[in-house]
Amino acid sequence: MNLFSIVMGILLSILVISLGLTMIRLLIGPSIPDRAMAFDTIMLHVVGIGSITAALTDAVMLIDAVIVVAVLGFLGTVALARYIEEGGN
Amino acid sequence: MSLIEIITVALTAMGVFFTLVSSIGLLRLKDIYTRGHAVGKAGTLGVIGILLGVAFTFGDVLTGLKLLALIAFFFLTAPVATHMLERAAFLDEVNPIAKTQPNDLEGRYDYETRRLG
Amino acid sequence: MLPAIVLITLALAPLGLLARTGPRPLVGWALALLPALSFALLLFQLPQVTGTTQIREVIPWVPTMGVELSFALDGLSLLFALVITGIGTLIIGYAGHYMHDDPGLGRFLLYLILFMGAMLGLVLAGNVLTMFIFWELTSVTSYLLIGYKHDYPGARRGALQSLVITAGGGLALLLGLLILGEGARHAGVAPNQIYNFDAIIAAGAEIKAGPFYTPALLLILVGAFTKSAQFPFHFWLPGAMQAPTPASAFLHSATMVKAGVYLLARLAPGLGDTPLWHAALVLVGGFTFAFGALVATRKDDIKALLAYTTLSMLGGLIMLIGLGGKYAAEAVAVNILAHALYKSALFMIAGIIDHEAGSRDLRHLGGLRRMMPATAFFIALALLSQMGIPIFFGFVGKELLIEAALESLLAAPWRYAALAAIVIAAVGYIIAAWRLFKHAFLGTSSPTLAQRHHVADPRGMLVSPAIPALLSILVPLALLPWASQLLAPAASVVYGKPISFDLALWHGFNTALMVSSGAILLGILLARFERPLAALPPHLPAWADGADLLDRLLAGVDRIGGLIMGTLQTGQLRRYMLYNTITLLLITGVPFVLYVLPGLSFITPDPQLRIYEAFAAALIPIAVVAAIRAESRLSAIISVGVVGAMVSLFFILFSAPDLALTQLLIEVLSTVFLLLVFSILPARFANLSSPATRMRDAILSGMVGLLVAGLVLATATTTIFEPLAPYYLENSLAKGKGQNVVNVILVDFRGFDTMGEVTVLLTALLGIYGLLRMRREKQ
Amino acid sequence: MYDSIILRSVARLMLPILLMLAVFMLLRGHNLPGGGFIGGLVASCAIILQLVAFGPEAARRVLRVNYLGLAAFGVFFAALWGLPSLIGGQPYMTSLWIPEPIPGVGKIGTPVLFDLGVFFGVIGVTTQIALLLAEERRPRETHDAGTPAT
Repeated sequence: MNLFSIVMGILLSILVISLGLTMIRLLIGPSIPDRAMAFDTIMLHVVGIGSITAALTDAVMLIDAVIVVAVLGFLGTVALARYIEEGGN
Repeated sequence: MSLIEIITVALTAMGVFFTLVSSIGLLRLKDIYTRGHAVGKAGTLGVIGILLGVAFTFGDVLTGLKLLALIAFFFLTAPVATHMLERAAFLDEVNPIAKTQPNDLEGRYDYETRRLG
Repeated sequence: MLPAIVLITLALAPLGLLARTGPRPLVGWALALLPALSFALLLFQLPQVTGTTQIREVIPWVPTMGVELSFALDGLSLLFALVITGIGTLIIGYAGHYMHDDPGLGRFLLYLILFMGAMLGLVLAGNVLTMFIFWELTSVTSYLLIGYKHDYPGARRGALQSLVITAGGGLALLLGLLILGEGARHAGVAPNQIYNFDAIIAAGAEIKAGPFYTPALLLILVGAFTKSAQFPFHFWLPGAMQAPTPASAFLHSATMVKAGVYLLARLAPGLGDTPLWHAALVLVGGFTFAFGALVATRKDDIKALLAYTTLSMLGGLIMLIGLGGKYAAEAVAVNILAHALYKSALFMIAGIIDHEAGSRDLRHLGGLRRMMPATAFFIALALLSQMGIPIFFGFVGKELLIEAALESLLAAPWRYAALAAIVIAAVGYIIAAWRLFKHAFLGTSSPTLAQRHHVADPRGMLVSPAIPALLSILVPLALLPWASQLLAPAASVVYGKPISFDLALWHGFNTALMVSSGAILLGILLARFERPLAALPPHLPAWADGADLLDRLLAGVDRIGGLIMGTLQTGQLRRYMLYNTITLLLITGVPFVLYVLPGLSFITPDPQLRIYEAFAAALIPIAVVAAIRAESRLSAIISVGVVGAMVSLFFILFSAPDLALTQLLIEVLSTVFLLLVFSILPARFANLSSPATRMRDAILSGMVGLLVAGLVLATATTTIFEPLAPYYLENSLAKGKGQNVVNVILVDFRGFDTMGEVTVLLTALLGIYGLLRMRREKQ
Repeated sequence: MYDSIILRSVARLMLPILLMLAVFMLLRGHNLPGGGFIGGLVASCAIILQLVAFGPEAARRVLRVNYLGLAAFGVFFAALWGLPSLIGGQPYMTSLWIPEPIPGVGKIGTPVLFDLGVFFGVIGVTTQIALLLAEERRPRETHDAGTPAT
């Protein structure tokens, strides 16, 4: 377990903790747009965690997955935003 | 720890730091509009920091290019996503806590055709 | 040649439709050429079929499982085939005359020829499954024939009842035959031979010793007894008299109802000679033998009378097979032929009476001898043969019947019981025959009959019944040597060992003659005092009448069906979900808890497990709680979307990009679809269900969650099946030409599954398309 | 018509990129993560992004083809590529490969073409369902009374 992977591990844990915080916002978010924001942030976290795991396990394939995750995050958020505005809460 | 690893760790640390800050911001800030800033930061600085950091560890050019494309994608879409959310929040009558300035969009949003003035 | 006869008959059935055009009787007789040709063909086979030798022709169907269309001809099947084709020829000719004014004659002949093909297939089948296929086909065609006059409620009821009984029996038979096949396999028969008759009979001793014998035999007996209308299931045969007379004459006297007898006769050498076999056959057969005869004496409708004597004779045949022994085998062969001859003649003449005199009820007939002398002569021949009067063929049959009872190897009580049944039946036949002849032909004609102006011997129609009636007298007088040459192979098949015998009218004074003459005298005496007999209560008590019982049963089934339908199909999605979950819990949950849970070894935490992986796992419940507590649809959708994202996060953590991608794509797309749908529905949850229901649902979903978790854990830790992964991993590059195992599996190794999935997708789309298109039209 | 200039401009820019990404995913499916199924879904995401940004008509114009027909064609095309192995006497859908790989594209074989069929099928199905749902007339009851929004 060389120093690099330990540090990266720590960074990964911090990211997961911040993911936890976002989840709390998802839980309590008073209004729906709050939850939508939490959803968007969570997708960003998934991208972050994916990239760091790719670095740690040196799996180039994960990067492709991360690309699509980013796209989906955006699509999901935009669709949510649109239908929040249109459908009423 | 070789030079590349140090750079990677530094950049990734920066990215993670910003993501953490934005998550805390998302939690602590009072109303939705200020939280928009937090989400925006995570979208841009946070993720791009991590991606830049990770780009160096893979050595081959193709992955590097892919990651740069991804960074460009984030630069483009993250602000748009936040903007859309804020717009949805505003038009859905989520009232800001501090009503400081006058509301420029007063009466210019036609609910009929969903168009702005 | 054998399959040719069967399959060509089946194929040419539509020719029957020709009967719509042209002169009906002529077309009738032309069509009759088909069975006549088969009759001739089969007759030529007689020399090759001596003793128990067999001609076998096989069309392989599923060779590995020993399932093939195999046809075999031996003595017994030749006898039956000749009866079927011989009487078939007469019946089709007769039908041409009998129904010349009926528009549906074409359809009727189509069913009739179809039935004949099926019956031929049944008796010529060499293996059990081929026989079963034709067995069921005869039930279906019999249903069509009974229900021919479908606008009469009585006909519909009779047809339905016959189908329910015979098809139900057919199911039991199928099960029995399959168990028999297993028994044969257990007894060491080669796997692809286990369904062949000769292999089963050869391995008879081992099968009888094996565990499968009793269940198989009981089920086969149920199949045979329902088909041959034995006591508990007898009531469908009188009900089947709703069919037009040609059908009754052909199916419900000479051929179809004898299928059960044929099956038992064929299996006798292999599966016979066990206490169960003797008890069942002698008891049920004997009782039906006596019971049928007694009830026949009470009937006023000629066809009902004939129906009861038929099922009684079938009982007698089955009793004979039960008795076993050389004489019984002879008696079976002789009586099959004798009964076929005189009973078909009687049925056809009954048709003539109905056609000419306008009614089949003895009370409305009388004095027909003056108006229809020829018919009276032929019916007298047939009735005398049925009564077993000495010089007639029926007498030869009855002699052998009594000898079989006397010489059978069974214990004394069985023999005396059989003898008693024979005497009762003989007396019953005599009384019934006498009543039929006296009321129909002797005495003065009843008032209703008098008005009918033109009552005379029908020209062409009389030909068909005349032949078998004449044979009933000619065979015993002149053709005995030829007949015994025909019947000897049949009897030897039933007996198992080749036997040869020459029938003779006169066996000298022996006890058999004593018994039969005694029975005749008793019969004549009782026939004299017919009036006191008439005073007896006419029918069985109401509750015992099978037909009503069955009607009530069917009505009950409908009611229960409606009940279940009502509670299940309420139209609410929630209720369907509830039923699904409950079924899942019962069907997978209970066995899981009983068998799998105890053996489940909770895997020790895998050393490479990182703290952040564990912590990430802890986050998922938060999202789930968010989904549960959401009070608006959109928040619920978002939370569910997040749960999906977290799961795909795990796939990423364990570096499975393909899975992560697919999961996330599906997740986001379903979120978008939900958004599209929900933007139409009212935003707020209109009415949340009562706390009690929500608690119930919570508990149920909790249990399902635990179950699924347990299942996943079980699959992860199971050692029963070796994992598939190694095979795919190492062959992915070699055969699949690709490193990405997941996609290689998807597209190459399991391409067919993906094909299925894509088709499912397309069908789902068509479903949605249809539903939404319907909604749009409605608006 | 739902309009947000910002969303529209981004969507217009993203369409070509996403479609390219989808095809990219499809073609290299055999060796790296991707394949017909994932490619198809990514392409449908691109078209649904148009649907969200511009509404159903624009989404229909993306591929200028009737999506229901595309779905049916996809399934037919996939099934088609099971047949060549029958000619060779092997069971249905055994894979056949062109001996040497074509430069630039890589090895072509019946599974890859089968994957292409799946690709079209998935696009057709997903997009058509989204469009059907989007084109449903909405009974508006909150803001404006009854007029269809799109």
